[in-house]
Amino acid sequence: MNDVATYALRLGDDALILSQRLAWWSARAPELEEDLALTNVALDLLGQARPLLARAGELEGRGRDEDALAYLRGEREFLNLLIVELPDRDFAEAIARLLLFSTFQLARCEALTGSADELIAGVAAKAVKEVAYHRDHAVRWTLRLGDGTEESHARMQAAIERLWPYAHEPFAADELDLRMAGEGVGVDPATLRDGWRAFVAETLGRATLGVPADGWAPSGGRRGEHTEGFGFLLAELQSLHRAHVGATW
Amino acid sequence: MNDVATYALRLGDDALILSQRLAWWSARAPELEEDLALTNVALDLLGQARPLLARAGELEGRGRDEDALAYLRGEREFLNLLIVELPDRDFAEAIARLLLFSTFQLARCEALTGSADELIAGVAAKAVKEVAYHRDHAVRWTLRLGDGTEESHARMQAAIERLWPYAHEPFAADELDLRMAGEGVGVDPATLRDGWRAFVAETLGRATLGVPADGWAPSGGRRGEHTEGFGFLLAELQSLHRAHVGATW
Amino acid sequence: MIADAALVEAFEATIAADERIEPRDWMPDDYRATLVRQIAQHAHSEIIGMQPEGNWITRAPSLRRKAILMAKVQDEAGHGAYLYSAAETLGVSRDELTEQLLTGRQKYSSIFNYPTLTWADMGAIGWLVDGAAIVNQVPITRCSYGPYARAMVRICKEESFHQRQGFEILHALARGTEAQRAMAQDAVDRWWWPSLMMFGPPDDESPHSAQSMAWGIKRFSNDELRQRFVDMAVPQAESLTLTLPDAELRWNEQRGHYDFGPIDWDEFWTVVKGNGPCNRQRMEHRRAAHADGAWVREAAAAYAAKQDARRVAA
Amino acid sequence: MIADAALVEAFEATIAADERIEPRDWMPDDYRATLVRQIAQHAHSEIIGMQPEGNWITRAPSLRRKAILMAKVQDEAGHGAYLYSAAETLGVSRDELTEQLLTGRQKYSSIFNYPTLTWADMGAIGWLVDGAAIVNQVPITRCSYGPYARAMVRICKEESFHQRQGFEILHALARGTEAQRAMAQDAVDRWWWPSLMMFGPPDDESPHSAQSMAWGIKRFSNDELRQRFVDMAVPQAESLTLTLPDAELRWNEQRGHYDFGPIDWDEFWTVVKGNGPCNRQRMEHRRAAHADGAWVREAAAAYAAKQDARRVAA
Repeated sequence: MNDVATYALRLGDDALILSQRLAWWSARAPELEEDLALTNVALDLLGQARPLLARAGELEGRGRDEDALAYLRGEREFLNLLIVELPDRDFAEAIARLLLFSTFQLARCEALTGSADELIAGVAAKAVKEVAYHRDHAVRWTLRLGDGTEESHARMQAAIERLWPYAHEPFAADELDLRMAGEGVGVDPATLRDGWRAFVAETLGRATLGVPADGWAPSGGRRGEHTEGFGFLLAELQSLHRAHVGATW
Repeated sequence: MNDVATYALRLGDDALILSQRLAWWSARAPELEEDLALTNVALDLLGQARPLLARAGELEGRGRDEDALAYLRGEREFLNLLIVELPDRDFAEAIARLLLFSTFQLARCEALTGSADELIAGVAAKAVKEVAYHRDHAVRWTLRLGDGTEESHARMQAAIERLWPYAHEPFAADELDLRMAGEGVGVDPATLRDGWRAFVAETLGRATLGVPADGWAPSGGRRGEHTEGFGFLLAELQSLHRAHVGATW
Repeated sequence: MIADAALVEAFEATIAADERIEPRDWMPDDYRATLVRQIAQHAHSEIIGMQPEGNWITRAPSLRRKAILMAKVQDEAGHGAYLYSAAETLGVSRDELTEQLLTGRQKYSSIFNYPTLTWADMGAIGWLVDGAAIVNQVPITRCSYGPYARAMVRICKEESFHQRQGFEILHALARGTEAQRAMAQDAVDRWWWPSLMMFGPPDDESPHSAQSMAWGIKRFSNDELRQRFVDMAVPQAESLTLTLPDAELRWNEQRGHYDFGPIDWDEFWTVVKGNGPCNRQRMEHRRAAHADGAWVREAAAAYAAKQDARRVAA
Repeated sequence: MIADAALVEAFEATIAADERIEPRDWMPDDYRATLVRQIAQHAHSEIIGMQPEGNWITRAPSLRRKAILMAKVQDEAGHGAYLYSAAETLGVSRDELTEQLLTGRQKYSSIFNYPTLTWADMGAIGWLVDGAAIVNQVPITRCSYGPYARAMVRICKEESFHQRQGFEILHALARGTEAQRAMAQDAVDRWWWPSLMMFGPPDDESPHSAQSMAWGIKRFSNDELRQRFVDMAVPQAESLTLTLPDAELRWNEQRGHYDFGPIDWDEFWTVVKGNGPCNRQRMEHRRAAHADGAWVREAAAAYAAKQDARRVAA
C-alpha cells in the first residue's frame, strides 16, 4: 500500500473499530436516551470509516473495497490505535474512552479538513460536527459521573486511570505521519497534544476528577500489534462474512 | 447425511461443544487443581468428539473430515444439545451442567458400548471410564458447593435452577433416535431418564439442594435450532480456520 | 368520583365524530387504562425488540448492512421513547412503565421471544415481523387518542422503511449462493407462523376487542388484519422466489383472499405464558442492563440536584 | 540462632560432593531464601504462562492442534503444581506464594508479558520460549536442592515435548500458504529477542549469580546459557526456512559459536519493571480469577470442616 492509502486506512480503522465496540452497547445502555446517543456515535463513526476504507482500497489499486478491507484482513493488518479496541467493562470506561479519543479525533479532523487528499478532507469536514457532538456528549457524562455520586466518581476516576496509558499512542508520530504531514495530506499528531491535554485536564477538573500521572504508554496499533482481545473482536466482526466466501449481501 | 452419520454427528457435537465451553476455564478456575481437572474433562470430550466427527464424515462420503465438520458448518448445521452450549456465568453453573450432562452421558455411553456401529461402540467403551470420572468430579463439587457456605449453596441452587430446563432435551427421543435404537446403533434416550433422575435427585439431596420443578423445557439442538449465544461460540471456534481457506495446520 | 354527564357526553361525541381525544380532555378510566396497557405493551415491544436484531449488529456481513441494521435498532429505541412519551400523557411515568415491564406485569409482543439464528432472520424480521406490525399499526394512526395516533404516524413511516430493508436482505440472499438461499428460506420457515400469531387470538377468543373498537382504539378485528397481512405477503414471497411454510395456502377466488392453514394456538399461548425459546433471556437481558445502569442514573440525578442547588445558591 | 558449626560443615560437604540437600537437612537461611525465590518465580511463570497460550485454545485451527494446545497449557498448570510443592518443602505454603504473586512481591518470567497476536505465536513460544526454558532448566536437574532437581527432571521432559510441538507448528506454517508463512516469520521476528532476554542480564550485571553458582543452584552463567540457546536455534531456524531478526548473526569459526547483535536491555528492564505490553493484563487476569474463585475455595473449606466435624461426632 502507498502512504496515502495506509494513512486513510489508519483513520478508517480507528473509526471502524470504535464503532464496533460502541455497537456493543445497543440494548445495554443505562437509559433509553443513552442507547440512542451511543448508537448515534457508532453510526457516525461507521459512516466515517466506510469512505476512508474505500479510499484506501482505491489508492491501493488491488480491487479491495470497503468490505474486503473490513472483513478480510487479519489481526496484524489492522492499523487502528489501541484505545479504540479495548472492551468496555462499564459505562464509565465507555465515556472515558470517548472523552479521550474524541478530543483527539476532533483536533485531527479539524486539521484534516485542509488535507491535500480530497476524500480525506471531505470526510474530515463532515466529521468535525459529528465528533464535536461526541466530545460534548462525553464531557456532559464525565461531569455527571465525576461530580455525581461517590460510586460514580470512583468508577469514573478508575476508568480514566485505566485508559490514560492508551491516550499517549495517538500523539506519537511515526515516519508515515511525518511524511503525510509534510505532504499536506495528514497532520503531525504531536502538534495536537497540548490542546488535547488542556481540554481534557480542564474537563476532568470540572468533573472533580484527577488527571492521572503519565507513565506506561503502550503502543503498536499503527504497526498492527494489538491487544490480545482484538482478535476476538475481529473474529466476531468477520465471522459471517468469512463463512460465505465470495457472497454478496 | 445418512442416519448413522447424523447420529455420530450428534454425539460428536455434544462432546465438541462442551469441550469448547470448558476450555474457557483454562487459567480461570478457582484453584490450580481445578484448572487441571476441568481441562482434563475438556480434553476427554475433545478426544471423544474427534473420532465421532471423523466417522460421520466417512459415512457421509463427501470427503469431509473432522476439521471440515468442526470448522466449516454453520450454526444451523450443528446438532448438539442446548445444555452443552450455554456459557458459564460462574463455577456453580459449570458444575451444575457437568452433573446434569455427564450423568446423562454416562448412561448413554454405557448403552452405546453395544452399538452395532463399531466406531461408536469403541468410542463409548473408552468414554465410559472418562465420563464416570467427570460425573464423580461433578458430584464431589456439588456436595461441596451445596453443603459448603451460605453463598455457595445459594449459587449452586441458582445454577441448578437455571440449567434444569435444559436437562429435559437429552431424553426427548426423535424419530432418528428411535430408528437408531431399533437398528441397534443407538439408544432411546427416554429409557435413560429414570436412572438419570434418581441419581441426580439423590446427589442434590445429599448436597442439601432442592430438585427444581419441571416446567419450561427448551429444545431444538438436534434440529440445529440453538440459543443466540451459540453463533458467537462458533464465530470464535471457527475464526482462524475460516480465515485461511484450504490451509493445513 | 362520578363522571359528570356532560363530560361523558363530550367524550362520546368526540369518538362518534371520529375526532381525537387529547391529554387534557376528560376520558373514562377504562379508556385510559386500556390505552396505557396497549401503548405500554407497544413501547416495551420496541425496547425488547432491539435484542433479537441487536444480536447481529456486530456480525453484519457488510458495512452497508451493518449501518442499516444499527440505524434500525436505533429507530426501535426511538419508537420506544415516543411511545413512552405518549403513555406519559395519560399520567403514568416512564419509571412506572419500566417497572411494570421488568416485573413482568406488562407484556411485550411475543414475537420477540423467538431467537435470531442466522443473518437471514434480519431479513425475515424486517419483511414479516415489521410487515405484520405495519398492518397492525396503520389503523392506529387513526386511533381516537391523539398522542398515540400521532406517534404512530411517524412510527409507521419508519417501519415501512424497515420492512423494505428486510425485503431487500431476503432478496439479496434468495439471489445469492446456495447457502444464502437456504438461509433465507429457513428464516422464512421459522418466522412465518409466529408472524401470523402477532395479530393475536382469533376474533371469537379476543375478549377486549369489541370495547376497543367502540372506543376507536382498534379499527379492525384480529382476523381481518391477519388476512390483510397474508394477502400482502403471498405475492411478495413469490417475488422473493421463497416459499411460505403452509401447504394449505392458496388463492380463494370466491373470498377474494388467500386461504391459509390452521395456526398452532397452543404454541402461541405457550410463548405468551412465558415459555417461548427466549422469554427468560429477553427479560434477564433487560433486567441486567437496567441494574447495571442504576449507578449511572443515580449519578445523573445526583449531579442534576447539585447543579440545581448551585443555581439556587448563586 | 547461630548455626551449629557441624551443620554448616555437613551442608558444605554435601554441596562440595555434588550431592543433594533434602528438606529435612539443615541449610543456611540465604540458601533457603534464594531457592524459595527462584522456585516460586518459576512456579508463578508456569501459572502466568498459561494465559498467552490459553488465549488461543478456543480458536486453534484444527482439532488436533486444539487438543495438543490444551494439553500443553494443562501441563503448565501441572508444572506450577509440582513447583509449588517443591517450594513448600522449604517451609512456605502455596497460599503465601500465591499472595506474593498477586501482590507483585514475587515475579514471574517477563516473557509472558508479551501478547500472543496470532496462531504462529503458539509455534514461536513452543520453539523459542520453551527452547530457552529448557536450556535454562536442564542444568537445574542437577541443582543441589533435591526436590527442585527432581521436579525439574519431569518438567524438562515435558518441555522438550512442547518445544517439538512448537517447532512442528512453525514447520507446518512455513510450508503452508503465503499468509501462513508470513505469520510464522512475523511470530519469530517478535519472539526472538524476548527469548534471548529470558536468560537474564549479562553476566557483569547479574549480582546474585556467583552465590547461586557456589551453592550449586546455578550451574552456568546467563551469557553461557544464552550462547548455548543461540547455537541451538540458528540451525533449527534454517531448517524451518525462517530467518532470525538479527543482521549480525553469523558463525564465528574462532569462537566455535554464533555471534549475535546487541540485546536491547532497556526493553528488558522496562518489561521487568512492569511496563511491558501485558504486565497489567496478566496480573489483572490472575487476580480476577483468584477473586472470582474465593467463594468456591471457601465452600470447599467449609464443607471439609463439616465433614471432619461429622466424622468426629460419628
